[in-house]
Amino acid sequence: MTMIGEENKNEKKNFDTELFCDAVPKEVPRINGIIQKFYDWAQANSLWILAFGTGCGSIEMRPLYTARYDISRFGMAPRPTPRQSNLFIISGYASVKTLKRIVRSYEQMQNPKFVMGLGSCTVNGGMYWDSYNTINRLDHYIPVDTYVAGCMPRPEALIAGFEDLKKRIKEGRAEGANEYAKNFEWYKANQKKVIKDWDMPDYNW
Amino acid sequence: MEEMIERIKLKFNAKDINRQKATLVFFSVEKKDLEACVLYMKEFEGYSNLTMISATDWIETGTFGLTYHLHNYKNRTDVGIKTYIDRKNPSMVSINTLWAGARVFERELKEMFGIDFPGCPRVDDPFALEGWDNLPPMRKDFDTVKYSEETYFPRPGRSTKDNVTQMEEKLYAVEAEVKKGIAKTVRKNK
Amino acid sequence: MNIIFLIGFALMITGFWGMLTQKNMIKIILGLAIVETGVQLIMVAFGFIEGRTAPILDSAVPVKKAVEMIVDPVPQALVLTAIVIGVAVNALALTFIIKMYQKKKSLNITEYRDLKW
Amino acid sequence: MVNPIYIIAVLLGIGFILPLTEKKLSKLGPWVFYAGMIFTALVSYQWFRFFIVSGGETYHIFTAGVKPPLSINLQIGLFESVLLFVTNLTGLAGAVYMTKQISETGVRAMVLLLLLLLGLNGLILTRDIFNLFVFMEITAISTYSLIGMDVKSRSLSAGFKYMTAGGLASAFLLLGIIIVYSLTGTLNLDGMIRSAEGIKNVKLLSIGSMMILFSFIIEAKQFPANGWALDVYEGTKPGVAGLISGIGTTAVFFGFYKIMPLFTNETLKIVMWAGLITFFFSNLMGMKQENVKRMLGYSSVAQTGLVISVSAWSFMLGNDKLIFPMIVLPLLFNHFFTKTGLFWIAGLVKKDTTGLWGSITENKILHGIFIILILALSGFPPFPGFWGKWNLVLAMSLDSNFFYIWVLLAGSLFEAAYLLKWAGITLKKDKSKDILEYNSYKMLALQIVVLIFFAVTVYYFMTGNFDHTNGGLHFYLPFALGTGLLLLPFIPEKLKGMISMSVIAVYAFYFLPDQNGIGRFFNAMFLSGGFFLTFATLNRKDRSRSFYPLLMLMLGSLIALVNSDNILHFFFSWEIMTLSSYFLIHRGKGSAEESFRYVMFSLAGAFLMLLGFAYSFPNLNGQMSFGIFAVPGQFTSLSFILISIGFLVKSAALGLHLWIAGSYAKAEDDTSAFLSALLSKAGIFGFVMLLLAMGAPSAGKFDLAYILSWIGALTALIGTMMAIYEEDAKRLLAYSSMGQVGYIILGLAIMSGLGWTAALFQMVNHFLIKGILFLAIAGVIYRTGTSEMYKMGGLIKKMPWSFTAVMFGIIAISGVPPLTGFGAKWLMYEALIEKGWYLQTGMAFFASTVAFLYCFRLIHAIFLGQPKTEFRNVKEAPAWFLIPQYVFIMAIFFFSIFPRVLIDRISAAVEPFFGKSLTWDGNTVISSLGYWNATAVMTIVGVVFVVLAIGLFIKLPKVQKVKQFNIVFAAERPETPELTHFAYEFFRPYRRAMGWMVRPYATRFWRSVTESAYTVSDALRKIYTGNGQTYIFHILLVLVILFYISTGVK
Amino acid sequence: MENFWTTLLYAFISMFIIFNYGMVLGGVVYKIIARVHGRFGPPVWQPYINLVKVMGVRTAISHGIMFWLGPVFRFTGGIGLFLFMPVLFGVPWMQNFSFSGDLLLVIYFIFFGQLGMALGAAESGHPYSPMGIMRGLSQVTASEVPFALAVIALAAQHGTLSITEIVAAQQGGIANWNIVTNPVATLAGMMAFLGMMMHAPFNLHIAPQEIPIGPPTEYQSNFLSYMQANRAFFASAKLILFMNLFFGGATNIPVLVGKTFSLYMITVFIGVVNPRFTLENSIRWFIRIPTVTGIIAVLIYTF
Repeated sequence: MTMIGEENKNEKKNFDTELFCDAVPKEVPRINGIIQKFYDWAQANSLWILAFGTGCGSIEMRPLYTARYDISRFGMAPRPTPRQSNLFIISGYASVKTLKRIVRSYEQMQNPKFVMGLGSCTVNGGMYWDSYNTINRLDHYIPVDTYVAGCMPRPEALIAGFEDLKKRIKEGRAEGANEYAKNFEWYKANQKKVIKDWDMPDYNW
Repeated sequence: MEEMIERIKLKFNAKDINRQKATLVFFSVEKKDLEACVLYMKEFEGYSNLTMISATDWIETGTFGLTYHLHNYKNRTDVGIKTYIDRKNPSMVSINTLWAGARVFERELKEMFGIDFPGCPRVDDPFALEGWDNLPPMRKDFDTVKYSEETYFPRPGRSTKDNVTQMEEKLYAVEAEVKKGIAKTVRKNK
Repeated sequence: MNIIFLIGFALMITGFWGMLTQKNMIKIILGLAIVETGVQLIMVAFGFIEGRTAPILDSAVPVKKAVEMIVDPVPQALVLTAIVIGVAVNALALTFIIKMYQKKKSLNITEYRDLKW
Repeated sequence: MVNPIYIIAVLLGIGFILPLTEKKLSKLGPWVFYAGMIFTALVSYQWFRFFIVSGGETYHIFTAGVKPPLSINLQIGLFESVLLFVTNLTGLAGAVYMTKQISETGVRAMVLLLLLLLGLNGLILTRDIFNLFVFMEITAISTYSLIGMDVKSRSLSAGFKYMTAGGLASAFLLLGIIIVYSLTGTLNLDGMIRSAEGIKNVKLLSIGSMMILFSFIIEAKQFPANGWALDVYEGTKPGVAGLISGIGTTAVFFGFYKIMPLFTNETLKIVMWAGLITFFFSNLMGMKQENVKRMLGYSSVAQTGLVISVSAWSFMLGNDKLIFPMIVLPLLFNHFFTKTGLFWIAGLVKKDTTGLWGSITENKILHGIFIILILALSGFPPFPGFWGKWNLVLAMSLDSNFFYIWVLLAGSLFEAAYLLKWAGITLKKDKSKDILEYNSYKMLALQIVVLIFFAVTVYYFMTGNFDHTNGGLHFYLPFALGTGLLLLPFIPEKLKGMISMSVIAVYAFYFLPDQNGIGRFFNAMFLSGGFFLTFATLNRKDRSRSFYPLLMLMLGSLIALVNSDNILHFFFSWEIMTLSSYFLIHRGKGSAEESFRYVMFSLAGAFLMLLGFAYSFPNLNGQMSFGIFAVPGQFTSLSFILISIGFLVKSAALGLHLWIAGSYAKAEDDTSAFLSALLSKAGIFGFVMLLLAMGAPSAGKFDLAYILSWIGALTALIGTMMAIYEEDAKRLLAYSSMGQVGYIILGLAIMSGLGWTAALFQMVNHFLIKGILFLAIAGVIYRTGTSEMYKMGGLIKKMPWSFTAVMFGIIAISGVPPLTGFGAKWLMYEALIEKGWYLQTGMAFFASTVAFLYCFRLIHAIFLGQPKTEFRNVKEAPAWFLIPQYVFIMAIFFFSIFPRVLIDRISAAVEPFFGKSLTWDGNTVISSLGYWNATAVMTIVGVVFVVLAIGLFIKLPKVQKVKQFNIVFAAERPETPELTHFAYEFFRPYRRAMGWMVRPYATRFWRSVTESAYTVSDALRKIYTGNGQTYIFHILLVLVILFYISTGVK
Repeated sequence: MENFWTTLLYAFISMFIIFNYGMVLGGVVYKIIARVHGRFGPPVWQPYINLVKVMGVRTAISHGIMFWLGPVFRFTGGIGLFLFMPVLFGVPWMQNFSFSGDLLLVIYFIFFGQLGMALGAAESGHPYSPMGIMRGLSQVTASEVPFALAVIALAAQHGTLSITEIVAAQQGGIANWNIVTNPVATLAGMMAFLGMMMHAPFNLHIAPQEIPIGPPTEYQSNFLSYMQANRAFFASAKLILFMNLFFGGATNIPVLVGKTFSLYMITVFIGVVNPRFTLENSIRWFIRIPTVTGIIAVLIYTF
């Protein structure tokens, strides 16, 4: 005999379509030509980092803003809202609980958006490879443009990673957002496999 | 301290007295005596602070060992009160009425070991894991490697580079040999 | 004549004293009656003229000389009326007291204080 | 003509026959009784008609065929006939009222009633002092018996107390009579009065008259020798109490009145002040009273005191022939009918406590009568009491007796306080059911009395001292409309609303073009506002018959106020306006306390205004035109201050603003718009008239206009400050209204052409904006059912039209260009800087920036932010609300683009008084300091805005529309809209920083004032201990005091 | 208004100039702040890159029509504020549309953009937006008081509210500037200026650590580009206003640049070395020292 509360729990939708937009993302094709190049150049030279320290690596990001490393030289700056940032640095191990937030924040960023995996944990789980709640490969959940390996990588390595990312952006290869939209179902399946209490729409606008 | 141990022995039939330090002692009591013992320690012996509740999975004996760590602010001493509960149907009396802070520990134990604490508010809510639907992960019969490999898309070609091994094999090979030899000699002499 | 005035005033004062000090309602009404008596006495005294007779037209007072012989008749008429009215009022008051006594079995005026403020 | 002596004869005769023939004619008895009653009424009517219609001479009746002093004579003149008629008719009504009692007790009650009537008739008619005494005693004895007739402990003890008092009174009356007789040698009143002048033994005479005075003071229940009277009123059956209070008091008063010429001026002075003191203290003590009958008793005693006081004063002036019909009679009639009626209503209601009278509304007619009587008793127009008090105040001011007016008005205020509180309770439905003891005889009697009262009211209204020099129709029409609607209860409500609107339209069409000057602005505003806001009321679903009549009365009184030619018109309209708005506010849910506060503040203000009028009234030798203010008098500045306070109350100036938030918030939603948009302008109009007539006098070193400017600036600032902390949308708007009106006052206080232009511009602006905002909020509340802002949120999606209206409203109110609000601000600052009032400018500026805070909060908390789940299905506000809003918005836009249309007209109206202050260069208005081209501003802003909007529109064709929870919530998802919508205590940090400005100093002050008034009231009434002996002591104490005063005066 | 098209053309020219000036000014300020911190800092043209980047964003989301119109209001407010002000004294092509109104118009028009932006941001439903707006508006109310008092003092001093005339009165050397002729008012005005520029210590409304960036939390893409472009106009317009009011205005562009730049540097330097005020602190500060200064300034002309 099932209890009434449980019945309702089963029937309950995990999100309310009145409260959440349930549209799926679309690919926005690149406009070929000089304008796109110009925009790419601007994107590369104005990387705004989403200020979201997901793991232990975020402590390595602080020196970036200091006088010693000063990433503002490259037009980079921390930005407190994903709406306005275009670079998401996953700084270290991502537990399942954090992954949910990572996905949400990632989806809230606007289309040309870049992800940098920081540290070994994002590559293959690092020292947490056999943990029961830490993901191993970040690129199965969101598209990653650059990995900076190490445990932890030094700021110099990060800057090198930025340079690499900028190169990719300028070459037009950093199309993570479109990739995500293209392989949306695959990503969602992977995400839903680990995130058990999925209480949000498929795409968090 | 010693008088206190004597009293405990008398009152609750405390066993396995393990005096780790001058200020730290462990002992175990029966499951049914635990609440009374903790209450006694709190009210009469001055152990007013619940530092934490820890659990150990004694899979061999089929029990969970619970340890209630209490601290006395007056004479700066700690006690660990152990008790053993059945692993098949793990359930323990909740002490959240004595310390509101116990709720957090009990919630965590419920999630990680599956030990139930009837009467503890929100004990069934997820603590650190969201939507966990497997065996409680801290139990010894939960195979975390297998789970991780099944769930988290392990990246092939992964190899472990332990720092100690690395140093012994590559950087300081000679010193490592010497160290091994010394160790061998010592073992022989023993 | 002044004596009469004085007696009248004395009666009035007595009456007031009675009304103010006695708790018994009957005594209060008696005090009122005494005041009235005093007033009536004073009224008669006002009408009195030295050496004249009562204003009754009989053999002793011929009609033609009546004006010179009798005292002022008006106050006496007034007093008569006043007495009648006073009696009526007192009688009514006493009936009230009887009825009140039947209700509360008390003649003490301080007992009848359910209407106030 | 039937000789009035037959009245006495017939009454006496029937009184004797009835008990004698009780057994034989038991069936016929009541018929004979009523026939006798009707006979007396008819006879007195005959005389009444004779004097009123034919204007006959005073007629003397000599008994025994000889003239006084040898016989008793009766006199019947105009006043006697009027009183006789009224008394007998009411006596008849009383008999009808007590039909049940009569049929139960049989012949005894009939006899007593007949005797009572006989005594009263005699008291009115006789001219012989001893006869007076006899009739008084007859009255008294029959009254005692009537009181004791229902044999209960309460009534018996009351009767007993009455008897002791009455006995003492009669004793002293006799004493007085005999002393006076001994000096004058006659008992005839006229003879006594004639010969009293030549008497040498003045001391004895004064003692004698003092004795008579004393006994009448007791009989007329003057303070403090009146404890027994209050007990009688409380303890007796209401039927009898009504008769005692009404006709009994009237007859005793008239007896007193007849003796008054006997007294010297010094004695009269005592009477006058004693009466006034009675009036004041009785009303003060009545405030704390909760027993209906006892409360009416206090009121009755107070009114009698006033009437006696005024009569004494009239004899002091030697002007009694004029004052009696002008002041004494209206006051007396007012008291007579209202008190009789109210006592009789109390007889129809089972409950004795005022708080339990809520469901008297079950009977609409009874309730209507009740309300009318309460209003009449409180001295509201158009009832006789108003005329009496009005004439009294003006006459007193001519006599320079201002202290009297102060005390009189204070007492009136107390009286209004407890009466209106009582009325307020009955206007609210409560749970107590079945409190009415319906009885058709009683209703009939009540209706008779009320009908006569209506006749009297109509008489006084028609003969009221209106000075219709120009445009009487202007003045009457609005009232006629409201009253007319009130008298047409059967018409459907929607139709009533439409009638109202069409009448407003017609009125505007015919009368508005004739008008000119500043009044035209106000009229145009009131009429257009009335029209469109009434349109919004057509949305109402609940059907209450009184709404439209009250609304029309309020609008009508506003229009009449503007059209008033003299202070009487002005005050009359003002009172009607206060009253109708009080009832309108009272209609809202849970508004009893707030509306009471409103009406008390308004009344106090009105009374101060009346005082101000009184101080200025003597300036032109008794003319009532506004010219009195232009003549410099002795009290010009005092008068200005007092009148100003009256207007400041209406404008909710700082310190007098307590009523505003509550009453605006608790009034019905569509009514609030009227209150804020229109009613708040009444005070402004008052200021306009006052400042035009009086200029700005200075009191000592202080320039009053300067002080007024500070009041205005502080009101603007503090009102705004208070608005930002309110959670309730309507309270917020109410305080906003207060702040905006503060600006207007500030503008008027500048007393320059520019300042007045600014003030009037701001006024029009505020009228339009508050119309929009209150209507929009009304629409929102109508749909959501709450006025707490934080409970709403995100309604922009559901109510885009309302949102747009509110948005334009707040842009306009905050003074942001390009809408009209900026025009008002611009004019205001130019005027202030031109005047050199820099600090006020700074304060006004501060207020205007603070206004942004509440503006934003209003629109954010309601329309923006997170929509609530419970309001997911709300619809757009009804079109009834939206159409007027958009009409106002169009007006705002028109005035924003072409402010010249408005400013030119305002300047033209202001120019005659202050000269030219603005020049025009095309669309640019140029003042002495700066310039402003509204058209250009609007064009530039519009073009830039449109270009940019198009730019954004083109650039973003593929924007994803998202929903309310698609927000960046620190990587979490919001749990509930309630917790995500940031609206509750929105400006808490601001409050921490600036909260010291809005601590409730004024509230505390007024609370302590009212509390101390109630405490004094409670302490004072404790002298009435209920012990008969204490009352005797009071009586003798009064005797001693009187004795000392009358001998000490010598 | 003699020749409408000429006026329009001149307005466009001056808008173009001031836009670029504002952008570069922003870049320079970033550079200077970085230098104070001992960093190298972004390039001077970084604001342009940011603008291009934001314009190049491919997707956008909108919370509703008011959310959409918010930046439009904001930008209109910035451009309008600039257009209603005479930029260079005595230079006909830099008078913009200053014939539309005087100083009061300019002061009040500052609020236009802020109010519209507040409405737009509030529609996003994000709790930080109204929080930031609440802080911003609250602080504005406080900082406007000394500013208003300073303006009143100037109006009293010069007997006019026309900016052009106020500037005209200050011509002829530094001795005629209001900072010399009316130092108290200038002091009050400049203290208010700190608050109006909304730099540290008066930037609580965007406080990234507590309420991410306040009102514009939800804005992105082209909405953001409008707001960035507006910043160039709005900041320069405010600087020009203060320059005109207190520092003698400018007759040519180098003077304009020099004066406004120095003015901006005041806020930048103060901001760079000061921590952030809480809202209560900042309001209390404005209500105390600057307001009292302003009252003194006004009282000088009252008596």
